[in-house]
Amino acid sequence: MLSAPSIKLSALTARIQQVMKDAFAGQTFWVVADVTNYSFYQQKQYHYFDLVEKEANGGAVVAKVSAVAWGEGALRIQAFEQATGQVFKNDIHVLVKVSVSYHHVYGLQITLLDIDTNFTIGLLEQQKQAVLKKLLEDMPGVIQKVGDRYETLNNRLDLPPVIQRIAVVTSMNSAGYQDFRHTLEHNPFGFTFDIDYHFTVVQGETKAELVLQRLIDIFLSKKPYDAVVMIRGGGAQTDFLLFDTYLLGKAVAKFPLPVITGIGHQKNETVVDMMAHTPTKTPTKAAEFIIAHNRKFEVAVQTLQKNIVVRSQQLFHAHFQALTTLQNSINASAQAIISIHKDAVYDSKQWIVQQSRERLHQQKQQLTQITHDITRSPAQQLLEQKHLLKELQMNMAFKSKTVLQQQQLAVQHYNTVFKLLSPENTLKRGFAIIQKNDQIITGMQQLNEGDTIRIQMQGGKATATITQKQSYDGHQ
Amino acid sequence: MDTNNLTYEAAFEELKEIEADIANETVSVDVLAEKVKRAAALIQFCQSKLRATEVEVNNIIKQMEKTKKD
Amino acid sequence: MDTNNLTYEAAFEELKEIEADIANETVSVDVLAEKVKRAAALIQFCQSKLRATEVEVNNIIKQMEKTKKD
Amino acid sequence: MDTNNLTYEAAFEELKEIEADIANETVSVDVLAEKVKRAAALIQFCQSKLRATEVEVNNIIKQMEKTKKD
Amino acid sequence: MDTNNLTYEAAFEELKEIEADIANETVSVDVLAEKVKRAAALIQFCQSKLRATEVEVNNIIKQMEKTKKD
Amino acid sequence: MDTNNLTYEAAFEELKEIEADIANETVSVDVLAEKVKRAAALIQFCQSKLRATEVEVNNIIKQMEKTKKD
Amino acid sequence: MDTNNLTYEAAFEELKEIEADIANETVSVDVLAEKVKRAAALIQFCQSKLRATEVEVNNIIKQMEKTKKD
Repeated sequence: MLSAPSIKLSALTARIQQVMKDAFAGQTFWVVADVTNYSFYQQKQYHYFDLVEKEANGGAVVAKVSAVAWGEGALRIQAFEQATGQVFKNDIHVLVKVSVSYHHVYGLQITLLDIDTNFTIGLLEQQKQAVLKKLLEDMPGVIQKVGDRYETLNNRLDLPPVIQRIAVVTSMNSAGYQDFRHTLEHNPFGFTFDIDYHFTVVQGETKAELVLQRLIDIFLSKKPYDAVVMIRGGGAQTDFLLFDTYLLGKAVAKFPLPVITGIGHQKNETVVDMMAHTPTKTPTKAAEFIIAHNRKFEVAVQTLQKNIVVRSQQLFHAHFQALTTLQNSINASAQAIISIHKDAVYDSKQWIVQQSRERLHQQKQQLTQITHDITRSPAQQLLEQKHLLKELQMNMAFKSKTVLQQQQLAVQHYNTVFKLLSPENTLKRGFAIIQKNDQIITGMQQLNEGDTIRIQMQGGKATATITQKQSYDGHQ
Repeated sequence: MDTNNLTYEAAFEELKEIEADIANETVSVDVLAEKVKRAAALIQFCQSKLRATEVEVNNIIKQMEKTKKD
Repeated sequence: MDTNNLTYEAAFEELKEIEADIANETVSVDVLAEKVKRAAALIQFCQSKLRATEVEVNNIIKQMEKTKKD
Repeated sequence: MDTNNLTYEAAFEELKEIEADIANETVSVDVLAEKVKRAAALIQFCQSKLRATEVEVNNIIKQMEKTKKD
Repeated sequence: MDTNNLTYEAAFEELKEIEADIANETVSVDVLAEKVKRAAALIQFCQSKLRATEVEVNNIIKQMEKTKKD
Repeated sequence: MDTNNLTYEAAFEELKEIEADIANETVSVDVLAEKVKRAAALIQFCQSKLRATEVEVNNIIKQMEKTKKD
Repeated sequence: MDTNNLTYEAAFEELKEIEADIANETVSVDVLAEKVKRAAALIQFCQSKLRATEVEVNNIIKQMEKTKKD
C-alpha cells in the first residue's frame, strides 16, 4: 500500500476558501428559492434555513443550499415580515439577495443580505385575488362584486339599532382583545354590553379551521347576538394570512349575524374584511364603532324627543292661533251679516219710500192727463158739430136756390117754345091758313078746281075760288 | 082756364106733354091754338108757384141766418 | 114744426137726408119750401142743443178746474 | 152722481173708458154732457183718494224717518 | 199691524214682496197706503231685531275678548 | 250652553261649521246671536282644554328632561 | 299599549309614528297628552335599556306597564 503524498485538511480548506474567495468575493446574487428547515434563535437573532429549488411539477428537489441570516439580514427579515404580513418560515417562496463564502469549519455558507418584499407581496396579492375569484365563482348567490366593493350576504344584513349583545372571536391573551374590552367597558355614555368571548388562536394560516369552529359555535349557540366581532390579537407577530383564506372568507360572507372586524391590518384589507359587514382597522376602532352606533341611536331618540317637544308646542300654538282665527272670523262675519242686513233693510225702506211716492206722482200725472183730455175733447167736438151744421145750412140754401133757378129756366123754355108755336105768330110771319068748308086744308089733294076756299091771314080773312091746280112732289 | 088744385109738378108734366104733342105734329091747327093757350096758362101757373116758393125759401134762409147771428 | 122728443143725433140724421134730397134734386118744388122750413127748424134745434151742451160742459169743466185749484 | 163704493182702480178704469170714447168721438152730443159730468165726478173722486193716500203715505214715511234717527 | 210671532226672516221676505209689488205696479192706489204702513211696521220690526241682535252679539264678543285677555 | 261630554275635536268641528255657516251668510239673523253665543262657549271650552293639555304636556316634558339629567 | 317584548326597533318606530302624528297635526288635542306621555315612556325605556343590565331592563318594562295602567 503506497503512501500518497498528503496535505493538511486546513491546507485543503484554505485552497477551497481561496478558490471560493477568488470566485465569489465581493459579489452578491438575487436568488429565487423556497425556504425549508427553518429555525430561528431569538436571542441571537439568527435565522438558519435551507434554500431549495423544486421541479415545476412540484416533486423533486433540483438544488439545495443552507443559508443563514443574521445582523443586517435578520433586520431585513423583520422589516419584510412587517411589510408583507408574511412570517418568514418554511415553504415560502422568496427573492433573496445572498453572498457566497466558505468557512473552514462550517463549509459553504450562503448569507441572506436582503429579501425583496415586493416579490412576496405580489405573490400574496395573487393568492388573495385567486381566493376572491374563487369566492365569487363558488357563491354567486352570496357574493357579488359591485364596482370595487364586494356585496355579501353579511354586509347586506341590517345592523340592529343598538348593538348590545356581542360575540367576540379573539385570542385570549392578545393586546387587541384587551383594547377592545377596555374601550367598550369604559365608554363615556355609560352604555352596557353583554359580551361572550370565543377564544381561539388567531395566528397562522393553518388555524383558519379553529376560527371557523368558533363561528360555528356562535351560530349553534342560538343566542340573540346583535353582532359578531372578529379581532386579531396584534402583538409582535404579524400574520394576517389567516384572514385571506377562502375558508374564512366564505364563512364570514355567509354568516347570518353582522360581522364587525378589527384585524389590525395597516395596509390593505383582508378577504375577511371584504366579506364582513363592517371592517375596522383595529379592535379599538371596532369597539368605538359599536359605541358610536349605539350613540347614534340614542341621539336619534333624543332628536325624536326634541321634535316631539317642539312639535307639540307648535301644535298648541297652531291650535291657539286657529281658535283665535275662528273667533275673529266668526265675530267679523256676524257683524258683517248684521251690517248687510241693516243696509238691506235701510235700502228696502228707501226704495219703498221712493217707489210709493213715485207711484202716487205717476197716478197724479195720469189723472191730470186724463182730465186734460176729457176737458179739451168735448169743446172740440161741439165746435166740429157747429161747423157741420153751418155747412149743412149753407149747402141747403145754395141747393134750394139752384133748384128754383133751374125750374125757372125750364119754365122759361116752355114759354118761349109755345109763344113761337102759336098760330098768331105764324100768320105774322106771312103764312096763311086755307080752309074749305071750315076744314083746314093741309094738302093739294084736298082741293079741286072750282072749290071755294077761305084764306085767313094776319089782319083778316078773304074768300077765293080755285082756278088752277098743279101738283108737285115737293122736290121743287 | 082752370089751374086750381094743380101742383107745380103736374103743371110741368102737362107742359112737357104739350111740347111733345106739338113736336109730333099730331096737333091740328084747330087745337094748336087751344094747346098753346093751355101752355100759356100752365107756364104762368108754374112761374107764379116758383116765385112764391123762392120768396118763401129766401125768407126761411134769411130767418135762419138772422137767427144764427143772434 | 115739431122738434119735441127729438135727439140731436136724429135731428142731424134728418138734416143730412134733407140735404141729400135737395142736392139730388129729388125734392119737388111743391115741397121744397116745406123741406127747407123743416131743415131750418132742425138746424135751430141742433144749434140750441149744441149751445146748451157747450154751456153745460163748460160749467162742469170750470167747476173741475175750480176744484182742482182748491 | 154716485161714487160710493167705488175703488180708485175702478174709477180710473171708467175714466180711461170715457176718455177713449170721447177721443174716438163715439159719444153723441146727447150724452156728452152727461159723460163729462161723470168724468168730473170720477176725477174728483180719484183726486181725493190720491190726496188722502198721499197724506197717509207721507205720514207713514215721516214716522219711519223719525224712527231711523233714534 | 201685527208683528208678533214674526221672524226676521219672514219679515224680510214680506218686505221684499211688498217691494216687488210696488215695483211691478200691482199695488193699486187703493191698498198702497196699507202696504206702505205694513212695510213701515216690518222695517221697524227688522231694525229692532237687528239692533237687539247687534247688541247681543257685541256683548258676547266683548265678553270673549275680556276672557281672552284674562 | 252645554259643553259637557264634548271632545276638543267635536268642539272644533262644530266651531268650523259655525264659521262656515256665518261666512256663507246662511245663518239667519233670527239665530245669529244664538250661533255666536254657541261659538263663544265652544271657543272658551277649546281654549280651556288646550291650556289644560298644554300644562299636562309641559309637565311630562319637564319630567323627561329631569330624568335625563339624573 | 303593550311594552312586553318591547325592542329598540319597536320603541323607535312608535316614537317616529308619534312624532309624525304630532307633526302632521293628525293627533287630536284630546289624545295629545296621552301621546306625549307614551313618547316619554318610550324614550325613557330606550335610554335606560342602553345603560341597564338585563335584570334592570325587565324592571323598567314592569314599571312602564304599571304607570300605563294608572
